[in-house]
Amino acid sequence: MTDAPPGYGGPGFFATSLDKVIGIARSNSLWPLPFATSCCGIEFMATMGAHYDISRFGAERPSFSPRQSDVLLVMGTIAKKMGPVVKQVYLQMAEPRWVVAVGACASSGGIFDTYSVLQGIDRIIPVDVYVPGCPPRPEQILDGLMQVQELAKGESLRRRETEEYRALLESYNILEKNDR
Amino acid sequence: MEILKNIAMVEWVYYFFAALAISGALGTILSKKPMHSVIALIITFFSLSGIYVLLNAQFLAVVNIIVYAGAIMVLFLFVIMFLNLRQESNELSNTSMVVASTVSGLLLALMLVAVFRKAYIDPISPALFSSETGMIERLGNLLYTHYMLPFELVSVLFLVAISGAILIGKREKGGRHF
Amino acid sequence: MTENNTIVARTQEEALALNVPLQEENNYTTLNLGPTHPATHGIFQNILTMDGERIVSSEMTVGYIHRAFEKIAERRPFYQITTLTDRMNYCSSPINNMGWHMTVEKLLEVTVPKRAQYIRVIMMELARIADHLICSSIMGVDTGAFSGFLYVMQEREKIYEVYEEMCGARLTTNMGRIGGMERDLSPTAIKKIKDLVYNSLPKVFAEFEELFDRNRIFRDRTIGVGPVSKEMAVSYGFTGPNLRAAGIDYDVRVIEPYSSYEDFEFEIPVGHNGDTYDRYKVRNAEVWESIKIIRQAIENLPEGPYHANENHYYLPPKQAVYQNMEALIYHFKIVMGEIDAPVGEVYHAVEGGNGELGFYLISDGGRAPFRLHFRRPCFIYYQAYGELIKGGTVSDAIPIMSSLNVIAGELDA
Amino acid sequence: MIDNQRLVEEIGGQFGEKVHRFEENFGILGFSTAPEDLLSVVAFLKEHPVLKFNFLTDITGVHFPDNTGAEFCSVCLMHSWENRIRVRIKVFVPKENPVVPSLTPLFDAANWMERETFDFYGILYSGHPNLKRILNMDDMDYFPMRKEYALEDPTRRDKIDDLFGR
Amino acid sequence: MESVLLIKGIIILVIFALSLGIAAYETYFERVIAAYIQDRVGPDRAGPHGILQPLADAGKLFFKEDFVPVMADKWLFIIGPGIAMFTALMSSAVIPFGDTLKIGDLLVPIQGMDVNIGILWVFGVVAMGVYGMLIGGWASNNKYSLYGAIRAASQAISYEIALGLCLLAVILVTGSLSLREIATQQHGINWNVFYQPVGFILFFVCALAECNRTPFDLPETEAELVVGYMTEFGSMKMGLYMFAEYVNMFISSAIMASLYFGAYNYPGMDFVREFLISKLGDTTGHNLATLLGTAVFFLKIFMFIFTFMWIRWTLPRFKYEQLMKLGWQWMVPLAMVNLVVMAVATLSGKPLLVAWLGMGGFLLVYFTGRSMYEKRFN
Amino acid sequence: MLTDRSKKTDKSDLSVVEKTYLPGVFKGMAITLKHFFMPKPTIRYPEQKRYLGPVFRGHHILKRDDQGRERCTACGLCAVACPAEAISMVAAERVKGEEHLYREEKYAAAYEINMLRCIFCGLCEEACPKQAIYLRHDKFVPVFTDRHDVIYGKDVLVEDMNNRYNRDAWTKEDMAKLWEKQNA
Repeated sequence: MTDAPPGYGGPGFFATSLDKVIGIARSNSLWPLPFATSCCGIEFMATMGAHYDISRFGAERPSFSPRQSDVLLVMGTIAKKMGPVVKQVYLQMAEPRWVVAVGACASSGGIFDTYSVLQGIDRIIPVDVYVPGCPPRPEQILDGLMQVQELAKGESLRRRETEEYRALLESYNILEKNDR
Repeated sequence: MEILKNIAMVEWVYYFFAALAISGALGTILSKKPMHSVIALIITFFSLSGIYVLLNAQFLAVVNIIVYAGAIMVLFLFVIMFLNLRQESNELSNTSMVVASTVSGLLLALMLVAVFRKAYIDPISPALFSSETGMIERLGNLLYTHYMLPFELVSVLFLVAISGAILIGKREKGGRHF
Repeated sequence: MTENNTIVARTQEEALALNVPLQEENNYTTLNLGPTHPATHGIFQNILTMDGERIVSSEMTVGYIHRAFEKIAERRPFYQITTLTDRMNYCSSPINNMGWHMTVEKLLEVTVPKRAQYIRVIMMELARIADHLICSSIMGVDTGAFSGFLYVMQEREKIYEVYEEMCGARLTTNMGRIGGMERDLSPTAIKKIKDLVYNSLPKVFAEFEELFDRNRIFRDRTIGVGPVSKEMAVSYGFTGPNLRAAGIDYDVRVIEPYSSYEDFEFEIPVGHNGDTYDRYKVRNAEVWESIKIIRQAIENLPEGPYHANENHYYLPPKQAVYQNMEALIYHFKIVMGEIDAPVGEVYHAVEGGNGELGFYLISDGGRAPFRLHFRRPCFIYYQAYGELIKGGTVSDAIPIMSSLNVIAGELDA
Repeated sequence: MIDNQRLVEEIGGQFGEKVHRFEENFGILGFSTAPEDLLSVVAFLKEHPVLKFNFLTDITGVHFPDNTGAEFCSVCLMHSWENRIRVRIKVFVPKENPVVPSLTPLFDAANWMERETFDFYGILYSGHPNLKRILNMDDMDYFPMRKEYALEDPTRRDKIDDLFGR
Repeated sequence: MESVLLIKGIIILVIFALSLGIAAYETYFERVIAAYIQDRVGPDRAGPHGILQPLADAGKLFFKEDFVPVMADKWLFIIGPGIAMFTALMSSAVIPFGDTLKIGDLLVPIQGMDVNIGILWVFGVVAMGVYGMLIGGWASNNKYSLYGAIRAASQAISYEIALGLCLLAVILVTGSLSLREIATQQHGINWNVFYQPVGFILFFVCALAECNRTPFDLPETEAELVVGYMTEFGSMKMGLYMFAEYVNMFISSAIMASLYFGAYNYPGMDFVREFLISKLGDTTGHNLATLLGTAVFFLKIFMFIFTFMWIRWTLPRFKYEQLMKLGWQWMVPLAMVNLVVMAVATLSGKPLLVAWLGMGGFLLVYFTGRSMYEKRFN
Repeated sequence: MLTDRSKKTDKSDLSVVEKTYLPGVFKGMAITLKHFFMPKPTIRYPEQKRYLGPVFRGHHILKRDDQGRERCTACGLCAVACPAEAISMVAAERVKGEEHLYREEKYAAAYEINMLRCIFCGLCEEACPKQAIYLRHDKFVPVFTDRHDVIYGKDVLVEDMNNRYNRDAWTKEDMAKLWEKQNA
C-alpha cells in the first residue's frame, strides 16, 4: 500500500464517502417489518396500495422475519402483554435497525390510558421516529419512512459500535445479542 | 521434489479428488453429528464424480451425482431431519458395538485384499484408447445388446422394490400422517 | 407409524376409537403461530401441536391488544365513546359508531329523522363493503395471490374518500352524533358514492371475483376447509357472514330492523356447508347486496334535517352559541357530558361487519355509562377456531383464519 | 307471535318463585334467578319447543358496589331467532362467594364469554372447563373492571407526566 | 490452444457476470412488474425510475450486521447459502447462448463448455440445488425453516421426475444430450414446442416448481411459514438465497428457451446471416449474425422471466398435498404419455403430424371419458 | 329458514376442462395483464400531494380574529372534550393594554397539546364555543424524532397573521350553505 495523499487517507476521505454511499443505499432499501396490531395496520395496507405505493421508496418488501428487516414499524396499540414480544422482535433484528412508532397508540398510548396498555413503546425499545395521528394518514406514514431515510443517510457506518449507542441500548436494558 | 514436477496436471487433479474423497469418507464416520456425516458423504460422492470425469466417464459422473447426491442423500437428510438427531448418541461406548464394528471392518479389509491380489488391470495403451469409451452411446449399445438380460432383470427388481415401497408406505389406520 | 406390527394411538381420541393403548411418548412438534406471524393480521397466538404437517390441537391465546374499552367507557361521556367504538372494529368503524349512537338514542328516546337514517344506512353499508373487501382480498393474499388485494384496495380508497368528504378522517371516522350525523352528505360525497356504486366498484369487484371464484387452485384451498355445521355455528355463537355461510339466514338487519333497514330490498346470501369458500362467497355476495342497498338509499334519499332537533343532546350551531345564551348553556352542558340520561338498561344490536354487534348499556343517570358491554362478534366466534383447524394443515389454518375475519381490535376490546 | 307477556307466563309457570324481578327494558324482558337455578332455566328456554331460545347472545358481568350481599351480577342474554325475541337473565351473587354455574354444557360460546367475565370481575363459573384469564396477563392480581379500581392508578410509574401535556 | 482458452475464459466470465447481473436486475424487474400488475409504479426514487434499486439493496445487505443465531448450527448455517448460490451458478455453464464467434480462423461457440451430457449436467446441478435449502433450513434450528426446507426438498424431488420425463422426450427427438446439438436441430422455426406443446407446458410447470415460484412457492410461503427456510437468515446470507432463486429463474428460462423455443434460432435467420455476410464480409457478418441470435435468445429468456413474474403475481398457491397430487398424479403420467407419443412420432417419420394426433387424441379420449364418468356417477 | 329473503350462493362444480387449472390460470393472467397496461393512480407523495378533503382533521391551529387577537378564552371545554386528554391550558386574566392581543377578558397563558396523544377526532373543534381551535384541513402534523418535541405550545399553535389559515366554511352551517350554492 502506498501512502495516500494527506487528507485522503485513513478514516477520512474513503470512510466518509463509503459512509455516504452505504447510507444512501440503506435509505433506499429499508425493508419494513410491519408489526401491525390494529387500526394503523389497516392504514399501512393503504400505504402499500396503489395510491400511495410504499414501493417507490424501495420499501415494499415487507419481511416478516425480523432478521431481514431494517425498520420496525410498530403500528397499533401495544398492550403490556405484547410488550415482551415487541422487545423480542427488536432484539432479533440485525443492525442497523430503526424503529418507527406509527400512530398515537404506539407512540404514547393515545386515548388508551389504561391498566393494560403500554404508554408508548419507547418504554421498552428505543424509537427513532414517531408518527402522530390516529391512525396517521398514509402520507404521514410515508413521512415517517422518509424521516428514517434521512436518519439512514446521515448515519455513519460505525455508529452502531459507538459507546453512545451501547449506552442507549443499555438504558433500555438490552444487552448484547444474548437473546437472539 | 523432482518427482512432483513430473506429475502431470491430470494427476494433480486426481490426487486432489482422491484426497478429498478419503477425507470426506473419514468425515462421514468420524463426525458426531449425523447431519455433518451426510454432508461429508456428499463431498465424497462429488470427488468420486470428479475421478469419473478424469476417466472420461462423464455420464457415470453425472448420474452418480443425480442419483446418489441428488436423490438418495436428500432422502437421508430427510430422515435425519425428521428424527431430529441433534443430540449426540453415545452408542459407540457400548463394548459389543465396538467389537462388532472392529470385526466387520477387519473382514472387509480382508476381502478387499483378497480381491485386489487377484485383480488384473489392463495396461493403458494409447493406441487402443478411444475417447468414445464411457460415452453414452457406447453405454447404451452395450446395455441393450451384451447386457440385455441383466439390465432387464435389474429393472424388474426395481419395479418390485417400488411396489414393495408403496405397499410399506401405505398409510394404515391410526398411523402417522406425514 | 407402527411398531412391532401393533397399532399405537397417538391421541386420546384415537386410543378410544381404535381401542388400543395410548402411546405415552409422543413425537409431536409444537409450532408457535403468532403473535407476530404474518398471517395473523393482528395478534393472536396459536400454539399448534403438529403431527408432521397436520394440526393435532391448538391452544389459543388472545388479549395481546386488550385496551380496556369497557373500563374507559365507564368514565367517558356518551359522545366521547365514539372514539372508542371507532377503534374496535377498525375495518368498519362507521357501523360501530352508528350502532353506539342508536343505543344511546334508544336510551334517550331520541327519534332520528329519516334523512339521517338513510345517511347512516349508506355509511354503514359502505363500511360493510370496506370490511368485506379487506377480508375477501386478504384471503387472496393468504393463499398467495397478492394482486387482487390491491385492486380492491383502490375501491376501498374511494370509500375512504367518501368518509373524508363526510368527516375528515379515513378510518376512525367519528361521524355520527347523538340524534343524527355530524354533517350532511355533501354534493361531492353524493357524486362519489354514486360513482362508486354504479361505476367503479361493480366493475372492479366482478373482476376480483373472476380472479378467484372459478380458479381451481383457490377452490381447492378453500372448499371443504374448515366447515362449520349449523349446529356448531349456533352453539359457538356465530353470527354474521360466518353464520350465514353455514346456511342460516340470520341477519339483524332483517330480524330486528333498525335505522330504516325495513325500507330496502335486499337478499340474505347463505352458504352451503360453512366452509372457507362459503364464507368467502357469502361475503362477496353481501358486497353486491350492500351495493344494492346503497343504490336504493342514495336514489330515495329523503329531504329534511340530518339530525334530530334535540337541543339537549345535539350541539347547537356555532353561530347560535356565540349569540344566544340558551344555546351556549346547552353547548356547555353537552360538551361537559351533563345530559339528563334516564336510568335504564339497553341492549341494541346492529349487523356489524362480522355479525351481531351488541351494545349492552346500563345507565344510572350519570355522566358516563354505569356499565357498557360490547358484544363483539369476533371475540365470540374466534373460540371456535381451534376446533376448526383441528386435523387440517397449517396451509388450511391460514385461510380459515382469514375467512373468519377476526379483527384484533374487536376481539380483544 | 310470542310476546313478553307470554314469556312471563311460560317462565313463571315453570319455575314459579325461582324466577323473580321481571322487568321490561326497551322491549327486552329481563328477570333474575338464583345461581343454582340458572342452568335449568337456560336449558328450559333453550329446549322449549315453542320458545326456542336457541342462541346465547352474550354473557357479561356487572358490579354494583352498593348492592350489599349481591354485588356481582352475571347477565346472560338469549335470543330466539324464530320468534324474534330476546330475554335477559340476571344472576346476583355476593362479593364473598361469586359463584355462578357455567353455561358451557349448553353452549360452546359461553366458554370465552365466561372467561372474560371472570377476567374482568372475578366471577367464578363452576363447571367451566378452563377458567383462567383471557384478555389480561396471567399474573395480574386484581380484577380490573370492579368499580373499586379506578381507571388510572395515580401511583403508576409508566406515565410520564411531563410528556402528557397536562 | 492458448487463445481458445483465453476466449473461453472471457466467455465464462461474461456468462458469470451476466447471470449475476440479470439476477440482480430480476429483483428490480420483479418489483416493477409486480407494481405495474397491481396498478402501482414501483421503485422510482433510487435513481431514475428506481434503476439503482438492486445496487441499494446489495449495498444495504452487504453492510448489514451478519450474525448467526445462538441455537443454529454455525457451519452449516454459513455453508447453506453458499451451496445455494454455487449450484445455481454452475448450470449456466452448458447453456448455448449463441452460435459460433469467428475470431481469426477459430470458431468459438458462445457457451461455457460444450459437454456431450449437457442436459444431464443441468439436471444433476438442479438436483444438488436442494441442499442449499435443506441445510440452511435445518441449520437455523427454527421450525418454520425446517418445514420450509422439508417442503422444498420433497417438492424438488417430486417434480424432478416429471421434469426428467419431459427432458427424455426432447432427447428422444434430438438423439443427443448436448444442449448445443439440441439447439442446432431447432434451426429456423423448427422448434420443439411445436412438436410437444404438452411437454412444454409440463416442463414449464416443473420449472416453476423447481424455482419455488408461485403457485409452487410453498417452501417460502409468506403467509404460512414466514419466509420458510430463509427465516433466520439475514444480511447477505439471505441475499445469496434470494439471488440463487433469481439465478435459477434465469437458468431455467434459458433452458426452456433452448429446449423448446430454439435457443438462438429464429425464423429467417439464414437470410439475415447471408445478408449480413454479403454486406459486412465474412467475419463481421458472421459474428454479427451470431450476436443477433444471442440477442434473440435473451429476448426469449426475458419473455419467460416475465411470464414467471406474471404468474407469481396472479395465482394463489397450492397446498402441500395438492402440490404432491398434481406432481405425481397428473404431471408424471402425462409426461409419460408425452414420452410415448414422442417415441412413436419419432419412429413414424412424420413427427409433427403423429405427435399432434397422438397427444390430441389422448387428451380428447381422456376428457370425454372423464366427463362421461362424472356425469354418470355424480 | 328465518326469513324469506335468503339466497344460496353459487358453489357449482367445476367442469372437466376447468379442472385442468388452465382456464382459471389464463383468465387470471388476462386480468393481471390488463392491469399491467392500465394507467396508474399512484400519487407520488412528497412531490404530488393529494387533496385531503374539505374537512380533513389535521394540524391544530388557534385562530386569531381579523384584528389579530387571539380568540381563545381558556374556557377549557376542548380539554374536557378531548378523549385523549391531550390538551392542557393555563388561564390568565387579560390586563389593560392587552386588548389588541386577546379578544376576551380571559385568555390562555399557556396552551399545550400533546401531538402524540392526540387522536385527531375533531371533538375539540366542535366543543370550542369561541371558534378558536381548528384542525387544519390542509396540513398535518409532521413526524417527530424526539419525544420531547411532541408538546406543541402556543408558539406553534397560534395562527401566524402573515400566513393565515383559510378554509371554505368555518362551521357546518356555512358549509351547508356552500353546498346549496354549489347545487344551485
